[in-house]
Amino acid sequence: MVTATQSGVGPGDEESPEMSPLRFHVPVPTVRPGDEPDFSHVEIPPAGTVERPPVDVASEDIRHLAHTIMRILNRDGEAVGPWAGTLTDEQAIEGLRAMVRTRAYDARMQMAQRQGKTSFYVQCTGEEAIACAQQMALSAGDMNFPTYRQQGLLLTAGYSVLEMMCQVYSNSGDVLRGRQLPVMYSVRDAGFFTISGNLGTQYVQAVGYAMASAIKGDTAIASAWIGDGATASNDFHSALVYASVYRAPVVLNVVNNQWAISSFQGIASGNAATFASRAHGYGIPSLRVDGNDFLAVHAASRWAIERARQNLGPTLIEWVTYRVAAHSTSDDPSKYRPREESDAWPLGDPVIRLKNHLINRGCWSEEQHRQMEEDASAEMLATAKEAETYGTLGEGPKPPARQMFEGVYKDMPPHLQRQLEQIRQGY
Amino acid sequence: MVTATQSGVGPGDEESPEMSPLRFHVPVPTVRPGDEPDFSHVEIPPAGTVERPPVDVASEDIRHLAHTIMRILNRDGEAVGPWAGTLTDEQAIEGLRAMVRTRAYDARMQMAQRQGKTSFYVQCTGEEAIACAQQMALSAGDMNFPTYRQQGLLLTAGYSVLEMMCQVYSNSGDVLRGRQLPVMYSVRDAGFFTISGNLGTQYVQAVGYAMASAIKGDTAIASAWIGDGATASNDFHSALVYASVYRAPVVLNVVNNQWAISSFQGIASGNAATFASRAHGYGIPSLRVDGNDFLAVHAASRWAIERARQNLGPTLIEWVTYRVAAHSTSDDPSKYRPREESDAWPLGDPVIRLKNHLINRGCWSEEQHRQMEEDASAEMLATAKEAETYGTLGEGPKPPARQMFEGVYKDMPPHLQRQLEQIRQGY
Amino acid sequence: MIEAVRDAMDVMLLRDDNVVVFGEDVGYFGGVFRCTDGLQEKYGSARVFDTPINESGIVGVAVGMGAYGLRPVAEVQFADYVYPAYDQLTQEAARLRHRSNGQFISPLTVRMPCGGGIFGGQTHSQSPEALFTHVAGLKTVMPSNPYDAKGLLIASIEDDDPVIFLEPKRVYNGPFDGHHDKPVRPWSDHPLGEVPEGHYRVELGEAAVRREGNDLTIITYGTMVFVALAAIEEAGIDAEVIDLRSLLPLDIDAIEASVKKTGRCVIVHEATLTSGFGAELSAQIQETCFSSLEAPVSRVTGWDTPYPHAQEWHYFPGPKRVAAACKRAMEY
Amino acid sequence: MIEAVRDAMDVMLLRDDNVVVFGEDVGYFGGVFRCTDGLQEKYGSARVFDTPINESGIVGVAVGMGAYGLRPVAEVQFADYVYPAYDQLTQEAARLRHRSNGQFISPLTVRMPCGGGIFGGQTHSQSPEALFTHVAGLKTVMPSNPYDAKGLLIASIEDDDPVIFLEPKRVYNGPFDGHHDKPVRPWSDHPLGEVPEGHYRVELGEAAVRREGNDLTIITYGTMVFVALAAIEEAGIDAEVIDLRSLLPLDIDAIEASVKKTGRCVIVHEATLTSGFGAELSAQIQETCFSSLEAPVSRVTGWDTPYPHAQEWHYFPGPKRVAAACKRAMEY
Ligand SMILES: Cc1ncc(C[n+]2csc(CCOP(=O)(O)OP(=O)(O)O)c2C)c(N)n1
Ligand SMILES: Cc1ncc(C[n+]2csc(CCOP(=O)(O)OP(=O)(O)O)c2C)c(N)n1
Ligand SMILES: [Mg+2]
Ligand SMILES: [Mg+2]
Repeated sequence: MVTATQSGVGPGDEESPEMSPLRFHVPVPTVRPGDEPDFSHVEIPPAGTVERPPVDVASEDIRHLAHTIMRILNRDGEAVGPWAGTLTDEQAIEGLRAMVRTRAYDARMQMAQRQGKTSFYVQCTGEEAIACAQQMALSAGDMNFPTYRQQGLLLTAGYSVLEMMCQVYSNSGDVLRGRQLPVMYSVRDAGFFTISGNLGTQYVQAVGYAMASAIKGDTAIASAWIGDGATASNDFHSALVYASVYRAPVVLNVVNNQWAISSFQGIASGNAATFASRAHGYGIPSLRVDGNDFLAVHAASRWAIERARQNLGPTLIEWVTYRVAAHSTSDDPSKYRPREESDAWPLGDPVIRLKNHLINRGCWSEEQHRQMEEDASAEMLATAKEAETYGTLGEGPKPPARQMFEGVYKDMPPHLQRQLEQIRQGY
Repeated sequence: MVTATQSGVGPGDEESPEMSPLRFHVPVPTVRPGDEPDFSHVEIPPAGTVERPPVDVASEDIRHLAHTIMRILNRDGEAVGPWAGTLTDEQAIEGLRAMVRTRAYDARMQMAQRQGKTSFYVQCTGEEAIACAQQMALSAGDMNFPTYRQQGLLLTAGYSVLEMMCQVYSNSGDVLRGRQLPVMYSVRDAGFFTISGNLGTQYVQAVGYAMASAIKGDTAIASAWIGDGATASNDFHSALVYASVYRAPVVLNVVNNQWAISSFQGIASGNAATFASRAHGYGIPSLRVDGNDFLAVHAASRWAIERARQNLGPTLIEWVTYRVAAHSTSDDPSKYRPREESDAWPLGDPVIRLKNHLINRGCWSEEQHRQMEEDASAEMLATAKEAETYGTLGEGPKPPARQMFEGVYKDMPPHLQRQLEQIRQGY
Repeated sequence: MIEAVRDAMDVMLLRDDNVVVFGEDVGYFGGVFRCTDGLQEKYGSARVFDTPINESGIVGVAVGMGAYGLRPVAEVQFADYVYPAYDQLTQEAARLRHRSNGQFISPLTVRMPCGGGIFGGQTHSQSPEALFTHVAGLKTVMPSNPYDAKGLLIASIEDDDPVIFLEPKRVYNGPFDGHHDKPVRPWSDHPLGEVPEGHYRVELGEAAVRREGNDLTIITYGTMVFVALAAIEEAGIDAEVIDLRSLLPLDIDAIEASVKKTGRCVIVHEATLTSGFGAELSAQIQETCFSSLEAPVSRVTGWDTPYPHAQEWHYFPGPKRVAAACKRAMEY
Repeated sequence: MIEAVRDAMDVMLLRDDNVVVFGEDVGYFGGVFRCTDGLQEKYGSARVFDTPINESGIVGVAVGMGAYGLRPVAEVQFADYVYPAYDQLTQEAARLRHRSNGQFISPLTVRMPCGGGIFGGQTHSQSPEALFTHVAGLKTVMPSNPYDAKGLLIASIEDDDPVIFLEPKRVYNGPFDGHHDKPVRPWSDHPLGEVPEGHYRVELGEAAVRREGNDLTIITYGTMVFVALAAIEEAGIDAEVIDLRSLLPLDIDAIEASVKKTGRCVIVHEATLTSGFGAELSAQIQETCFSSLEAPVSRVTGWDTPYPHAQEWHYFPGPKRVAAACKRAMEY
């Protein structure tokens, strides 16, 4: 064999004085089950203190906005500061209703899963403001690319609760023909893209959708959704790269609800920077916003949407919120975080905060609110009953076996026709 | 089928006044073949003007360093500013020799490819300072995860040129047994990880290597290499996520040589931010450095390496440079950029700049330099002749067919034994 | 089987300082299927830790760690999420030894729950084994029971090459026989549920004959082993049932011996038909046993569709379908 | 064949405003193989453009564009670099229609040069077709000549489902017959090099009989078509040679008819053997033609190793190996 000759400088020239052993670092949350909840590390500026830049601001001029939290509703329920005023009281009441209905829907479907009527359910408790308020800021024709925790988009868009429930039940009325896991809705007409179980993948698809609209010279924009945990996924990066390079008209939402199943957000962020600041390295302007403040969500969404419509390109928004419920019906959060943690969450509950604001405005009352909640519960109960007439996963009529062969391709190719024939013959 | 009921707020509430058609944006370089070269968009601060922070500085306190260019060598060949002084004159002369040998090696192998002695070659012309100076700042035991354009690492580390050439020739002396494409070296003992043809993949592997060293409480660090174009790859993101979360002792090099085959760097960056600033969203400190300034490369590398060794975690460095040669022997750059562009590159040639510095210091002369270049050419010519005695891809002895079956697994499983038997029998 | 898998990691973490275990929710929480429960507490967070949600990164850092000298055992939360890591697995881990001529190796084990039967829909039910058996440099393993799971996992962790370790989640809690409407039988009721303490190996590349028989050979692995056994028992067929355990390396000798004896062969797997691993088995069997075959080698598999939710049990190749295929083979 | 591929895109860009073409170096430069040369100049950079080096993103944005209503034609620079996009292709593009019940579709065509024979080493030589044929929802196509390349590419672009379009780069410039030491014959010398102007389709799922014969059937596709033709000519074997053109959907009728006629079959492909597409072909052939087979169906393929550099022609299944397999089948 060839032997090595030595004619270079070689490594080892540097005898660093600092050759002490390295240490492995793994981020840990401040508290674990049994500990006192502690959110002292979440710095929360007073409402109304963050400036509202013009929509055509340069990314580099608002980098600091990724390191604060934009808030409108103060402790007294007043809407304060330069971002306030994007919604009338009537609109805010409609927003409140959307959140209340979303919560009632969740409660009903969670119960249905516990009763064995379906296999799986995911609640969005505590995060309702984000989807509901952003949907109000979008226009017909725009397309959301949601995760499993954005049911608020559909409820706000006025989509049929009955159809949502039939999807959750995987029954004979399911528009997705029983093919998809519960909560993986797809509603093109309501601007709601078909959800994938694979995290992150759709973030970049939203960018492609927005690019397509721009290529055609249309006006529709896209809104992309991802969780704090899934920002670690590769598709998050490819989305930001493509959005930045082609200045796609897209809103890049990061819902930071502090948890990704059992992993606190530090396992995604390294606790080293905010998710909002991820955008800067791509030259994408970003905001960090109180996700439990309905008015702030609406105002920030509107700002980002306006940027997209005016050909100013993408905006990333980190919504600071908290996942109050379990990850899903398959999860028990008391195994990894203090039970009382959600009560200690300093940004409060989005429904209560908006309710208090409206009461403070004099256009709403506890009585009206109770009524609204009762109406929502009644609506969900009645609709669930109706949905059950189409069957549930456990009982009653179901989508036929044939449905799994339909739609694999536009036209069923010969090999699937053969297999469909085989299943008919009991192969 | 179930029919939709309407009880939400619905999209379309927002009748944005700004519904003019969207436009699709594709970044374009300032010039194309036929145009005058123009680098007026590359802002170059004077040498010596960028501060040198302490190694334990917080990422957020040096964000501005990602938006400037750290330089030591000024126009007069003087080393100026707070970063200067990490190399003695003798060391700088050795560094010069490493660069000159690298260039001579490239010239010889480029010629060999043109003569049909191998299938493929990649030069690093103009970028020699980056690999050569960083290698001088590394220590024995550290591991580089290089791309195909870091041959300077091996030449500086004193690895056998003969073995490098045998690899390029895929001949009977090839330590990689003819399995790999030319220039895809692998030299564990010289701290040079086996190169993959797939861009980006090894960036995150470097992070894993560094994590392993930290897990074991050892002292070795890793150095990861990627090009401007390949920063768009998903592995770039996963590397930064993992490096940030586990504070891995790794240097994350981005060699921004302005081009990725025919695509200018704006197709990767969107022209919207620097590659250095990508690090900020992960809380990783970063520097942007004149990659054609040998002293600056060494000083910045040392700073980053010291951070890694002191358990301060990863550092990202964007090396601003220019790919003077074609992408590879399969490429003709005159198709997509002005022929004279490299002459116009404002950061000059790294060899000439270091030479002038040493002459200015009074420890080097044009004569000595000419001699060094002649020696290097002679060395490469002689070694190439020797390598050819082991064969070339075109002629002479070759690694046997059996070698493709070896090393697929540690022990050859039965199915490969059968196939090896078949090939012996002329199947 | 969950305990067996955990036990294998426990044994290896204790024996070998270079073993590290990581993945999403694997550390403090102990994994969504509890396969790593208690390991972080026992070995510390430098040996057992949570990762970001980035499977490509999980495997990417594992490749780097393996090159350094560690022996990473990575979990992908569901096999359905391995695809982002497909490049790192097939182009990097699988190639490292070959392209560096042994300077660097990839002694990784990548564990992942696979298969359906839990109403997981298209993204919690897949069986991607054939996508790995096509890749030179990878080994692919799928145990069907606790005893094998522990022994194969130990052998995989000790293996100096990258191993894809598929855990059929439907048999995590018992030997599921495809009768989804019947109560689940726990592993404690089954001899293969008995798992010896400490270190033992089940070698990669050795199939197990689960039942000897003369009329026909059923070749299968994972959950389908018990489905096949139930099918022939109910149909009264004297079939030989081979549990492959490892798909690559493949125990073609065991297959050949059995098929030459019985002359008939049915292959059963849960993955989709076209280009599934059954295709390779069928091809090899007719290459090696051509003159012994009295009937075509047939395949009972998942259909060539995404794994549906409501139609789960229509998709799943249950005992009825297996029995019908056996009868067709017998009557050919 | 490069011109034919370009011509197909040109025709479709002109006919359908929704067609967009993109990929790495595809825009201004016209592609590293020049397949898109001149198209950006002709149709503008909103229709034909360069992308960042991120294949996952290329396919990811294509999925979004397709859902919007465009008809994306994306290039992956080498098939060896498709793996980062494997998740987007197999879990997203392939599933969109099914899981949305037709609300959203993925009418993408993803073009990529594949195969070896150009000293590209392990990362510029792979043939990953079998990794796509296992995935429900994808179609997989590989032309062997300019006429088919144009007609199949037009049919693929017009197809409302995602198509993996593999271009065997070794036949870009002529019908390479495996004799690498002989001068290359250009396409202008070959009838299949004649490409009609304008729009025409070669339907997906229809194989072509390249040569009729009686002794044996060779089933193959891509570069290997010409290798197989050369092999039998030199060995004087009267084989029928079937060029599949599309692997999924598969023209099993054409295969069945031929194998039932000849009773013998050799499958030839360049991809590695184990779990290659040849396995599926072999399985289906013995399922459908069992009683007609007079010899085992055999496979001549690349070895189960990474594609080597120096040993390229040992790896490549050249005419000698094909002829030897045919003889073995004849003499069985
Ligand atoms: C690619 C992929 N990897 C892993 C999973 C499993 N998984 C489902 S949800 C989840 C956590 C997601 O957390 P986050 O993104 O923060 O969203 P959240 O649930 O908090 O809304 C994980 C790991 C998956 N669905 N897809
Ligand atoms: C995953 C992958 N995609 C595409 C390629 C083809 N390719 C090889 S080099 C190259 C350009 C790389 O540019 P850059 O990262 O800037 O590095 P440079 O060549 O400038 O050093 C491309 C696209 C590849 N090797 N791997
Ligand atoms: Mg979360
Ligand atoms: Mg470059």
